Amino acid sequence: MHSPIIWHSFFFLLFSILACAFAVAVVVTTNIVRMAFFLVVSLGSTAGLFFLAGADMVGAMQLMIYVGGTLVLLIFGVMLTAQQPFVSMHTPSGEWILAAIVGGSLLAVLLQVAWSVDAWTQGPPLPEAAYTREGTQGNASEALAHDPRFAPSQTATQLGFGLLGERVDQLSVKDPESRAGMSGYLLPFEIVSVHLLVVLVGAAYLARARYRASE
Amino acid sequence: MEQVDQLASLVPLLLGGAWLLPLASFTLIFLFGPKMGRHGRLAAYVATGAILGSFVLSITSFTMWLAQHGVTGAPTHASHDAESQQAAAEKSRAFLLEPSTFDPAANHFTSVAYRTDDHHEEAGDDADHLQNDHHGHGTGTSDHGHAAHQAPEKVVYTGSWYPLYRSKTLLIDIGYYIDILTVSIFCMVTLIASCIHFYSIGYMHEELTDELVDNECKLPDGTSLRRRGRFHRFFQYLSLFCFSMLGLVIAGNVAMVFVFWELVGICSYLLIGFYRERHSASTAANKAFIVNRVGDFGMIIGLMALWGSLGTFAFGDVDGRPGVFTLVTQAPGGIPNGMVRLAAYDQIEAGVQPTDEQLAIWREQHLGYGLLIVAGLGIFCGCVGKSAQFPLHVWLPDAMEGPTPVSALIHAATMVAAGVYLVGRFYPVFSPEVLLVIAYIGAITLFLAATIAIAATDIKRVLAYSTVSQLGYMMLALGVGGWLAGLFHLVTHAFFKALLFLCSGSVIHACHTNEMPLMGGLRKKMPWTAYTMLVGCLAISGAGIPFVIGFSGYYSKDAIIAQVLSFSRANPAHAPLYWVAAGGAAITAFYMFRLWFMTFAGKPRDTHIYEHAHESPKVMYVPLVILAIFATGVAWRVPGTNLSLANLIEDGRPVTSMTDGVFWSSLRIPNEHLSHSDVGIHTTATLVAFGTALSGFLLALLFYGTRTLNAEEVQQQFPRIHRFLINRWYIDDLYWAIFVRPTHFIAQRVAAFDRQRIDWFIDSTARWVRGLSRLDDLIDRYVVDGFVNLLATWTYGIGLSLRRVQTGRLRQYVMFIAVGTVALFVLASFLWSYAMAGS
Amino acid sequence: MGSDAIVWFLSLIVFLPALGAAALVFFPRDREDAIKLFSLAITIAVFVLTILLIIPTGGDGASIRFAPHEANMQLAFVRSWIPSFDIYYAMGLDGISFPLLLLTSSLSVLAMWASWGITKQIKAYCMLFLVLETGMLGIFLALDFFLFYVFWEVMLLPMYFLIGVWGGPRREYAAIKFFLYTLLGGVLMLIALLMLYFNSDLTQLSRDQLAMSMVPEKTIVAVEAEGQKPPELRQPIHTFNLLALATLGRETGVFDREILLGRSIQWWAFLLLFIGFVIKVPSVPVHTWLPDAHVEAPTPISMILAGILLKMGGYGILRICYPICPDGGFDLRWVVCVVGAVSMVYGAFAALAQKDFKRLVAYSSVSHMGYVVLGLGVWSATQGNLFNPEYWQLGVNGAMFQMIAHGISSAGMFFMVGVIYDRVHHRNLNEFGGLFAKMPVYSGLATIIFFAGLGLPGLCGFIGEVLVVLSVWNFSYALAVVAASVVILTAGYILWTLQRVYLGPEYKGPHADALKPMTAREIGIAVPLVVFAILFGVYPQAVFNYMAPTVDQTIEQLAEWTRDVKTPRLQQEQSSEESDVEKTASRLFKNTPAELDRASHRAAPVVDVRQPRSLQRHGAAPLVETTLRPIKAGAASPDI
Amino acid sequence: MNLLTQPVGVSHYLVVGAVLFVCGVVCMATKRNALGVLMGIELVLNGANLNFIAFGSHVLNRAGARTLGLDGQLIALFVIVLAAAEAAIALAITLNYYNNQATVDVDHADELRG
Repeated sequence: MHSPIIWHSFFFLLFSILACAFAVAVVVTTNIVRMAFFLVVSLGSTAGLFFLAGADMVGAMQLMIYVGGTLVLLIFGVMLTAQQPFVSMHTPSGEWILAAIVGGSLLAVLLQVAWSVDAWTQGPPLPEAAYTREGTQGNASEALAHDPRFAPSQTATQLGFGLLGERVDQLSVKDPESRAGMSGYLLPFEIVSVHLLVVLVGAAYLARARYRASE
Repeated sequence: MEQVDQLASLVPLLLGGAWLLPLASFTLIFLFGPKMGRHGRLAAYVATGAILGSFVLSITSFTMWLAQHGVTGAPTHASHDAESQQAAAEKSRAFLLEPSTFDPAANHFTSVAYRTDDHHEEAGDDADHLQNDHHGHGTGTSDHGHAAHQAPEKVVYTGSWYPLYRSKTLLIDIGYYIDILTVSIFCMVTLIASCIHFYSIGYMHEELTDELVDNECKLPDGTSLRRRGRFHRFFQYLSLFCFSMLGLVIAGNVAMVFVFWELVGICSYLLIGFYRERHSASTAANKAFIVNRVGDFGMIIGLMALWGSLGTFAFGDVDGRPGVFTLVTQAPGGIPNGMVRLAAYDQIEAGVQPTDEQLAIWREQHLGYGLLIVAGLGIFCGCVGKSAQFPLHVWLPDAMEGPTPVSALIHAATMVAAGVYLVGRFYPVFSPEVLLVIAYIGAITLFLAATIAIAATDIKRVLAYSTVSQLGYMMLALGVGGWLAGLFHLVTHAFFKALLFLCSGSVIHACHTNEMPLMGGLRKKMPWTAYTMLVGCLAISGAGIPFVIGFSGYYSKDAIIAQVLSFSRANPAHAPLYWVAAGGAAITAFYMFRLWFMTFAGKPRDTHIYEHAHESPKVMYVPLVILAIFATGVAWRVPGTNLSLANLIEDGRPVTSMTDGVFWSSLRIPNEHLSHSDVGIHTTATLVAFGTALSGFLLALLFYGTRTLNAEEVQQQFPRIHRFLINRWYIDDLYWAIFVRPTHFIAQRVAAFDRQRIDWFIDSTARWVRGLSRLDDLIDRYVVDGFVNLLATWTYGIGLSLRRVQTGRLRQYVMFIAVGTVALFVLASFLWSYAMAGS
Repeated sequence: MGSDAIVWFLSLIVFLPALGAAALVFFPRDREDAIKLFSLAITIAVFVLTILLIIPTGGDGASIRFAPHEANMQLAFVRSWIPSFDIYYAMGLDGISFPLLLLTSSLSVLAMWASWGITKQIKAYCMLFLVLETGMLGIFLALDFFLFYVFWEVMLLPMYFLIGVWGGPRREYAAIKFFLYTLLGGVLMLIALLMLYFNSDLTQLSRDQLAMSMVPEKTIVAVEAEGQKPPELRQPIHTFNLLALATLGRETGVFDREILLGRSIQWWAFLLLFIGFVIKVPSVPVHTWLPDAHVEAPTPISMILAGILLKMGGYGILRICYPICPDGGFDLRWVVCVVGAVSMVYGAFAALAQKDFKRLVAYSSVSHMGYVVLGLGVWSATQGNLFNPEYWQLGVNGAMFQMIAHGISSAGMFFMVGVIYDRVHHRNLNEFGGLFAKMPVYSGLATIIFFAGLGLPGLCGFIGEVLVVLSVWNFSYALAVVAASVVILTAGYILWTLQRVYLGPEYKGPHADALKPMTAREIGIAVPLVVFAILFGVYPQAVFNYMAPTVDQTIEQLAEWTRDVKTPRLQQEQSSEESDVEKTASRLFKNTPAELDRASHRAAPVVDVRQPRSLQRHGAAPLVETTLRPIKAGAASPDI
Repeated sequence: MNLLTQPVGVSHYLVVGAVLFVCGVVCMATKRNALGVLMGIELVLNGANLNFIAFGSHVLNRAGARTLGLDGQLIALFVIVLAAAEAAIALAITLNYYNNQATVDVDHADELRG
């Protein structure tokens, strides 16, 4: 039985390696500017993983908010605080080792958990038609066209409605009881929006230049 | 009949008045004494007036009594006289009818209702109040009417004035029991007391000053004591005494007797200790009271035995409640049901029902007789104390520390005779065994005191021992069944002994000394005193012409010796009593004339004293003369009538039911009439009494009158006996050694026990507790607190170490979070696997 | 129950002194005269209030008056206080408490007046004194056991301070001794109180009994409701009501449960209460606080202590011990009597040996209060006496009278000692003498008071002593003789004291010039005491009219109880013992018929109850006798 | 096992999330620069987000399996937004801190040390 290369998996590997590698880079780098850069890459790769998981809207948000917003904010912070450029703050190597041990054990735990459920270890199989004898093609691509992995996902609308209090994705559920708890996220949305506002105001307040006030 | 009715309420009223007058006088002097004239002179008139008033009232009631009842005279020689029997029967009929003669409107009627009411239990309190609200009224009752076949009816008025304690059936009250004996004694006491009051006005005049020098009381610096006079106090105490003494005589029950018993005791105490600055006086006063209390201790036991078994103290029947006499004399064998019941306590407790048959069975076993004896002996114990009988006679000689009129009144005539009076009064309750004890006590006392009197030189002490000795005579007489003889002697003795004491007081007043060896020849200086005293001596010696006439003492002593003789014939084993009585008569005559000769006859032995001696003032010797007259003739029969002292007393004779001993079945108390009617006994006794007295007189004459014999030689020949007598048989020393010192020793031990043992225990407990608490404190501080502190320190340390964890370092926190998470995971997985394995 | 007027009146009597004490707070410290006068006025006011109770007022039935010749509780009321624990504010008077109430209020006046000589901390003194008076009055009025206990403790603390602050040189020692002794008693009482409370059950009583016991209507309703329930659901209703407890103790068996050493609740409660009260009396061997407390206490406090505080012991025994725990009282009657008799003798001996005037008087108190205990304890209403209660009534009446009399005479004696101590500042008996010459009025009054203590007829001491002594004979001959013998010792120590102090040629001690005659104030204090000593001695009915009906009723109930309850119970016990004996005997001799026969023959005298006990004792074969339980002391007859 | 030929499952995502998460944690634990710590936080949040997305994805789960569905994405959205907010406020704090202390070394910010 010949298994064709699943491109979805390929991209997953690509993005995940990128994300992980740069995340590690973020960790190991001492230069704050580089860290910021590596982080951008890592977060961008993560956005790619979001796309691969069918969460196009979230991926987009990831790119927009994180890469376009948060990181800019961070870089501003770097610039504002780094009076001497490229300040490095040395971390004692003992702490590194300690952190490594702790991080390693945490990782071990998490990985064990990640692989502890059989249902999670494999994604939905390809359609039967995709598995052909070696050399036989045609049918397979056709079959793959119907695979949800490759189908474009359109979640923006659903999310928008969800945030407005309507779960259009759940329309198929007939049972009213099951639907009862799915009445959308309008309230959290509102809360979050207000929260954001508050945060912004607060941030502005906190970060305002002190000497001005004193003058 | 109408007169009877009146008398029943009138006599108690009169005698009650006579009784209370001295109390009024006492109260007056107590409150206003110092303000009564200069130095309280008027107090004497108040007191004297009061006692005179009492005397008048007593005489009045006496006369009324005679007018009403006459003298039945169970005469000494004609007790079986048909005429008198008839008279007695008539009278008894009168008394049996008496209740119906009461005016229905009068309150007495209620009491009659009581008499019909058998046990008086249901009578209810309201009626009782009614009855008792009328003090001073009494009922004439016949004491033991059912025993009338034994003797003629006796006239008695009983009643209750007011209660001290009352419950449903028990009653302790102030009441009266008046028979002819009471009235006679009232007259005797008030008469003598009046004389002595007058006498005292003279005798005590030294006290009428602001500064009196008491030569017998030396201060530590050698000077004599100077003090204010206390004239009014003396009369105040005398009045109180008269009140108490009369109360004792009129008393209607033993409890009341006891009350006044104590009161005369305290008067005696106050008067003996009148010269309170003198240590000897106050000690003698204490001694008198405490020794009397020893007797009272026995008396209380007797009272308890009576009270616990009979539930009454009353002599006669009051308001229908049977008195002690009725209960005893009417009970078969003399043992009242109450006593039987109490003696059978154990068996009743065990469930035996005290039915009449059962009581009879018990009575057969003499159950309760012991109680009767205890009651009798107990009461007699009190009399022993008060009448200075043998074991308790020691106080009376010391009591001579008091002023002489006091000695005369209290310690010769009245109070000390109260014991004899009580024995006489309580006669029906004494069982033969008790009477025998009384007789022996009397005999011992008589002999002992007489011997001591021989050797004594203090004029008052001789008289004191003489008194003790004579009281012994009376007790002996009562003990051998001579009820009449004893009480007869009581009255005659009261007169001549009061006379003798007053005479000695007159001498002391003149000589300022008590010592007879310093006197002599005084009859020339003070003839009134000397010859009145001679009368007294003759009377006490029982002088008289046999079978014809004699001084009062002749009759009474005769009666006593006759009865003792009769007794010793009936009980040959007890013949020593007779010898003692006869011998005592000789000794009496000897020491009395020794006294008279030493004092009044011969040559003056101390010229200084003789020079200063003088006859007493009139106010003193007039009473002597009055008393001398009575001492001479009080026992004489009023010519042409039945009226004589003996007959009067005979009228008051109580009914006795017991003549034979139970425990000593050979013991027999002879009937007193026997000694009078039996010519053999009577004549023998008269001759013996006369002979012994004469021999005593002759001996005294030889020793001290003519000085033919030398008394000093005799003393030197028998020094031991002399010392023995001078030291009063060493009885005081003995008592000191076996009673007083051990008591003090025990007291010291007890007090020491308190301090050294109980308090020691308490204190050492306290110390222990303190020690423990100190230990506890240490434990607390070092163990408990240590532990707590350790915990706290640990906690603090842990906190500190944890504080170090709280480094404030952000990165470490992150590390902790991570480590914690991992640890949670590991833990959870462990638990999970366990849970899985378990399921 | 009880009208509001009564509530207010009695509460006013009790709490007026406390209010006065509170008011004293506002007095400036240096206005000493004002403080004293105010305190005196308060005590007088209380006295007047109590006197109002005996003054007959018109025919108005609603008037507040204590009637003589009346046995039951009068002027009683019950008000709710702490309902959750069945504690009531209940007060009332009967013949037992009323004379003591009068004694308290009158002695308080005299003692307050006697306090003029106090110079230290007047304000505090007066306040404590008044609080003390509240405690004392409350004790005599309380009808609720808990209330009683509260007053008992209220009284304790002021006394502690009054001795401990205003006392003599060894005051701290004396005060702490007093305090600890009394507290011990209080604790024992508390134990007994709780024991009785938790075992009491009002549902056992009938409606009439409840009403008689002054149980409030509400509680009666509750009790009846409880009675409606099925038996297994019934809950006991506890009570602190003294009258109800007494009814329970007498009429029901709620206190008969055995708890310890085979003894019943009653027995233990009686023992604990008796110890508690007898400490207060005080009797040998728990008396040693008294001499120290008296010697150290200031004169007025000695008066209060001897005159009133000691009476609470006797009052408690009569009011609480006997009515509530008759069974214990019956079983322990010998203990009570022996304690009383021993105290009489012991106190008299100890007094004889004293050199300190005040100590002597203190020991005389021990001796005199011994009469009280003895009189209360002579339970002669037994079958052997045909259940005749009269001799016991006599004893109890005598004991109660003795309490009054002793209250007068001992207070007087202490005052007399105080008068002389104020002048010469010593109390050594051997250093007095000749006071009659220097202070005639004082000496005369003192002599009368001491004669009252001596038990002289015509003075108050006589009646009580004689009644008590007379009552003992039917209980026990031996104790009677012991009791009677005390008269000798009493005469000894009192007369000897009089001789050493008042008689003699001259004063031998220091400060001779200070011997001034009595002041008018002192005479004013002494004369009422003397007058009452004489009045009660001459006319004891003045007291008995109020007292005797209640006492008689109480004792009659106990005598009935003896007849109806106790004697059958004793007989039952005895018969069960007998069957035990038979069993034992047959077990011992079961070998041969001959031996069996002999055994029953030997045992026969023991078994036959109709034989006199003395016969039983001698007739029983030794072997059998050793197997027998010795004849119970309670059932044994007094030996002649 | 060839990763390329196997369909990607939730676990794969979880592994990536874990790695990110741990990196973030380690980053937080080791960086003394406050901004570095912030970046660690971002990483941690991203790791978490990845998990939400994975659990909510219909792509990674087999048909019929219960998933978070759209909820996962919504929560991820919120996380992103809140992360942004957090970043803003954290930066503000950092700036403030910097203004006061003239450094952004978190090890110097130990005034709350116990």
